[in-house]
Amino acid sequence: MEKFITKDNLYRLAEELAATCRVLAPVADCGTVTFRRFQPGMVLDLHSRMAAVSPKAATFPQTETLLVVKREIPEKKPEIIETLPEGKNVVLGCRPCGARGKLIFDPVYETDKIKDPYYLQRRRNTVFISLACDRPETTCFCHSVGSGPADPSGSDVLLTLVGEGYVARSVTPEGEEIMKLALFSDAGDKGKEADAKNAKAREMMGEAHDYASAPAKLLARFDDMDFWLAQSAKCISCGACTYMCPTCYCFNITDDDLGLSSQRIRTWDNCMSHTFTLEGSGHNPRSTKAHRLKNRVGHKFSYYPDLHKGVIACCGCGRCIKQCPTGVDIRQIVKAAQEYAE
Amino acid sequence: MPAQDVRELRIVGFLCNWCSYGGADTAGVGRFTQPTDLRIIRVPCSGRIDPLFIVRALMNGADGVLVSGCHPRDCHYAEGNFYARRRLEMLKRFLPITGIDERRFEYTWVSASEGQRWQHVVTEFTRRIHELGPAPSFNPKSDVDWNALAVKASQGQGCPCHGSIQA
Amino acid sequence: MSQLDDLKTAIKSRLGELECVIGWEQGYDPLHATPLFIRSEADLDRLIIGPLAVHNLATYLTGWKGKKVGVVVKGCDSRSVIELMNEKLVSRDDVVIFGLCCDGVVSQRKIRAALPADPGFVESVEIGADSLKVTVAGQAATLRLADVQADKCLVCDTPDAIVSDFLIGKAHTPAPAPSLKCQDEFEAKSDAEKFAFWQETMGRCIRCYACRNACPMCVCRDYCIATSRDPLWVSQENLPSENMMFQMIHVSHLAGRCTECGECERACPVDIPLMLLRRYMNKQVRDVFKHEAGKALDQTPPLLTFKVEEERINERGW
Amino acid sequence: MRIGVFICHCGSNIAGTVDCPSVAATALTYPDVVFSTDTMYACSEPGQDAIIQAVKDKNLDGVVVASCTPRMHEQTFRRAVERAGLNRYMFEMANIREHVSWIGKTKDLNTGKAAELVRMAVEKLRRNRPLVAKRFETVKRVLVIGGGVAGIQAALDCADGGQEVVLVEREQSIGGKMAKLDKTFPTVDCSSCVLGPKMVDIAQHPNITLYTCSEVESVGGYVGNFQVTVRRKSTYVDWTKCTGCGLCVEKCPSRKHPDPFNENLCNAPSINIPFPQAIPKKAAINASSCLMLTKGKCGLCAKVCPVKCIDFEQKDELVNVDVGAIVVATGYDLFDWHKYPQYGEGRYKDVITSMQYERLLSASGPTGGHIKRPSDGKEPKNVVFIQCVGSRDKSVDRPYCSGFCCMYTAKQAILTKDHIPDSQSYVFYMDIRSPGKMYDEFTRRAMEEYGAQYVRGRVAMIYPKGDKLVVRGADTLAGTQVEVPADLVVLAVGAESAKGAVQLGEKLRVAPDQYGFFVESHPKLKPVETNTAGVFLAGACQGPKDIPASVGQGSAAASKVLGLLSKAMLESDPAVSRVNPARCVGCGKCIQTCPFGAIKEIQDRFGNPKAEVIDTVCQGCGICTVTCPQGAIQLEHFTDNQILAEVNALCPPKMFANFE
Repeated sequence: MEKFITKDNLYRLAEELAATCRVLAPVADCGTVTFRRFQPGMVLDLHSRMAAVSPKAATFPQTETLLVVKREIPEKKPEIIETLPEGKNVVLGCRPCGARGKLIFDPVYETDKIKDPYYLQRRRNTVFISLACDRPETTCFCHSVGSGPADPSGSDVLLTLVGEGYVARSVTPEGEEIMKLALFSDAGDKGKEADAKNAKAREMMGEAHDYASAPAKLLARFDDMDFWLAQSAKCISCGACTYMCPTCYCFNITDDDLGLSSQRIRTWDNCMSHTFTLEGSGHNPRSTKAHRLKNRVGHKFSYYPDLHKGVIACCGCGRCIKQCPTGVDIRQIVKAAQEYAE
Repeated sequence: MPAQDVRELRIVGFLCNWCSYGGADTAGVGRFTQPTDLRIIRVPCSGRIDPLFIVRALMNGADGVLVSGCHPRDCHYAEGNFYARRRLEMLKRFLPITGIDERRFEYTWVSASEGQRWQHVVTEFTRRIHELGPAPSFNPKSDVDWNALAVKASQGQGCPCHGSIQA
Repeated sequence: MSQLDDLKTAIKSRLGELECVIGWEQGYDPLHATPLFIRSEADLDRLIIGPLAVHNLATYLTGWKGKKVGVVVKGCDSRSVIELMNEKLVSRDDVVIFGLCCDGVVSQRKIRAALPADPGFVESVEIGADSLKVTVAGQAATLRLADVQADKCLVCDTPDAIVSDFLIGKAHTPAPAPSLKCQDEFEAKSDAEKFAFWQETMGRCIRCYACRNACPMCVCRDYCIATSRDPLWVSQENLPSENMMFQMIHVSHLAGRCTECGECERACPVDIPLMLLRRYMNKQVRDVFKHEAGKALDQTPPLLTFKVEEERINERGW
Repeated sequence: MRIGVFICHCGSNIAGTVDCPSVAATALTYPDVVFSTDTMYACSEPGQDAIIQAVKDKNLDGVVVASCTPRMHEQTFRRAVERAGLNRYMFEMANIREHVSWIGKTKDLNTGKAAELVRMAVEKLRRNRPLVAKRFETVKRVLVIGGGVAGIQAALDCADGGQEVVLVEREQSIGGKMAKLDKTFPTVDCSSCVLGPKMVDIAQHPNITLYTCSEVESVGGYVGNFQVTVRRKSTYVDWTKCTGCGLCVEKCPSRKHPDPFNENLCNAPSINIPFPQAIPKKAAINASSCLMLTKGKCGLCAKVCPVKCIDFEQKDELVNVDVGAIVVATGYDLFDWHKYPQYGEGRYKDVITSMQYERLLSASGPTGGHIKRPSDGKEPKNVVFIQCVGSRDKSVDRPYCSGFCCMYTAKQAILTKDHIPDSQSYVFYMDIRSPGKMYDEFTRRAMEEYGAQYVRGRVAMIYPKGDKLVVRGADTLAGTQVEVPADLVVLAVGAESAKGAVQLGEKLRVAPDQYGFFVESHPKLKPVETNTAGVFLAGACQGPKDIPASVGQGSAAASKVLGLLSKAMLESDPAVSRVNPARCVGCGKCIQTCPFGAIKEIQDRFGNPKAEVIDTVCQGCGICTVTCPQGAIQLEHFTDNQILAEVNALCPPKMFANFE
């Protein structure tokens, strides 16, 4: 289905959806752009730039309470309450890359053996209305990881800015449902304009880098610590890259014991942190940032693809590059491995 | 004491074992009536009191935190309260930037013999906290509170440094 | 010879005896620099200095403990090196300091605010004597360096490296502003306003610890009490209170040690103005202890010592 | 964990304003609490037995008692849980008496508060772990500082108890103030006759090493293992040779400097033996007045000395002694009365101190025991005594009563009459303080049998009239002004802390009070202990005392020392700091801030610097724990987690499931 929606109507759409679901939309927030729960009256920033934080929180919140334990009297067993996520969510105005992130999650959180109820429930109840990019940022490389500035995969509705509104294209039945609302009008021949725009954006990205050899080449460097020491020299092993990443799906589970009650929470984990692989014995197989960076890059461009039909665990949004305090560039690292002369 | 007529507020006390805890005991032995809001945590020395304990209490929603140790020079461990004095003074002076009313935190020196002084300190501090009323919760209590904040932020209010950027 | 050439010559003269020399090179786009680890003379060609070379490279020094390295520092960065030495975390003998006389660095945030389009779309940058010509999304804009200078530079009284083996460039006579407008404005707000502000910004914090790991004085790193279970100070739950708790840990552990280099705020991926807290704490430290971290060798951080009579702390009368 | 909670009624002390059964019931809902009850007197024998029984029946591994202050009974209950087979540190106490029932009026508020204090104790206990004391050997040697009567008594008792004793005295001879006294109240027996033999015992006792002209230079270590350095000041006489014959004293031509032993009433030779009964009876040279040492000529003493023991080159000597315990008996000094304008500030020769008067009365004194007034050597007929000179007077920062002045004034009035039968004594006093056996009877005798006239009032001024001094004061009983013409005025100066006491206190880590007297552990129950383990107090260094009290305390301190050193091994409190080497980054900040030097830097097997705590030196203050940014060094029993648990119990962190 293809329709048109004016800028004003898009805001109304947000208001309308907000009545029944939790709407996340990009908001210019004290110098940055983050996804915030939409409220009527909120000023949205859809265009100035890509949101600093990815929209993955919609399907994979930074903190998720798995269960709560309440204690009445000792004779009675403590009462355990499982807290599955409720309600519907809409992500409005994310970029295609952000929406695409969850495609990396799916094969991990839903396998024949393991089905993560928390993730799947959110996944099921979340609709992505994303906005095609009209020009790439210096850190964008979605086209090199099998996607592009107007890639619909992962979105339910894809918007393309045309004049004073957007051409909306439904990608899934859920998207189509939303587009039935009266706020959408007939697209007329604006579709062509949109295609042209999207083509132009793709063209501006230039030639895509070929990561085909990456999995093997990275594996070849696995025991070459000098290589990784050099690559990780400037890394300060914080979590900016992983926490901003739409595709990083690692989590940590901790219990907060509050005595009379306690909760088990699942939180984003960060493979660049020392504690990520710290063992109870005090031993840490990834004791240095070099080990950890090797794992992060290796996981995205080698181990994951090997497990999942060659799919690179990266959507090319470039947040990890742009938000890195010291400008560690994952593209350079993979390239260095690919071009490494044996 | 008016403090007792109204609902109790949450006041946490950190007292060194040798002087102030003893002072509180002395006040008890002397039957010096005090408001009941205060709950005392006993530590060996005011030098053991990490300012972050106080922050933790405030972050958890304590309405007031009272710290007391030996008078300077009288520390059982010779130097503990000298370190404590610097640490606590820094915290007290720092609180205003966080928007937490620094009057919610007080530190003082009470010796084991100063039962009456302890009664006075507790009574005065409790009165002060009741005047200030319950402390606001740092975690917005409901979605509504969240939303109000978020809307304000989206309109570029609140932040001085980046305010210009929203324009 | 230009300052850069002098620097290169100086580095050449010592490179042989050093594991590496830490400087800057151009990063992923013309507007961003990134740290450079010079191991051979060939690397020297990539070396840059100037307004875009923002990183405080002292942050890396503790990571090279035991090895002899060189580091290029601006005046502000040199304070961090000094403080590290004063706390015996870095040995003077292990570091060759290439000190710069610094004309100030940019704030990427201010640049973003000043440009017609987001700097993400930058195409080219020309650095002039006192201006920056940036072409972004097809539109060219000329920014006066003075307008986009980092806040710390506006109040900087140590533009030239305080301690160094080589001091490169011509010395300045600093004329720092007495205070920062944004700081004064914020401090003037009511408790309620400040409280609400931190609630909101801490609601945005994702606790990636970039602020901590970018901080040259945060030497606990892997053993920070904010990420340990024993002791367990902070819940992993991403609540404003827990995020604020972490920031309070950071501030209190830096009391009397913070050299106000601004790396924490620069590193924050969601632009939380952390320096509001740092500057305020530093002001208290100045007022009470007349102490400024890293301004001189052989100082003791004020919270690691005491005076029997404290001139500026009044005894608590009741 | 299985925790048992016991809520004590303390008769009605707690139960009166706290609903103990309901507190016990609430406690049952607390985590890990499997047993909870209220009891009438937890500290009583049946009370303790009940706890022990419960531990066994319910197989508890932790106990919380809510009763009085831990400062009172923590040890009692720790021993009880130990008897029950638990580690003594698996116990916590909630103070619901001093901090609740005795200070709060409203029962329901008290009950709620008590329940929360129990909650805190439970949360802390859940994080306690068994701690085992380190055992260490003790040095069987005692240091006694000060050779006055208290120090002498302590030294003798310790030595008789079989311990080696090192007695350090600042002056040339032991004996202290008592050696200067003529007679002692209330028996009016000869002071040196009672003290003399004890002094001789010191000199002859095989277990006692005596260092006079010596001071404590530094003190290190801890109970059972103190390292002390003593500075032996040079006397320019080789005491190993000196026989105390006194030939040099007779021949010494330089006799210009006042004699301190005689309170400067007369001059002393530059080489001197202070008094006939001096112990040790050895000569010493006063460097400031000796012609040889000041001008380089004379040396007569060296010539006449039959054993050639004079050594003008002699230097101070530092002696190191290891001791297991220390007795401080540094005594007191006399108030400097010149601060008072009304007594002439020293303008009138015939205004003297009570101690100077003792010397005038003493047969071994400058006047051979004949009372002659300093100005003209005349025998005084009217003698005026003024009491409370530097006692009970805020204006000179001496608000306390020196205790013994009333008594020695009465004694001196009596002795005056004995020496000069036709004399008349007047005593200006504030109150007569004469508690103690035969004391009040003694003062009465002074008035009734010896006719001393007691005038209740302060003296306003003293002025000369002819060869007399007129003492003008108030008679508050008669409500009149009185003027008494006096031949001699004796000021009953009060006691103040000995010079250098504060400095010595710093070396010993014993806090002085605001007047410089050392503070005891507990004013009633631990009068000779200090807050520093292994250091004890005797005599007037703890506060003004008369002879019997000082001797009593000397013996008390000695008995404490003997008790301490009779143990083969001592146990150190295991609640000390511990380093987690995995977290320690070796920054050394803890080492920098530890007041006791209890943390040292070591290297792990990779050569990384790490901190390490010396258990027996650590006093458990926890300064290091706060200093360490990584929380790598934790004070056992007061760890971050334990204190945080108490905080969280009081103010539970808000759980708020957020979506953003």
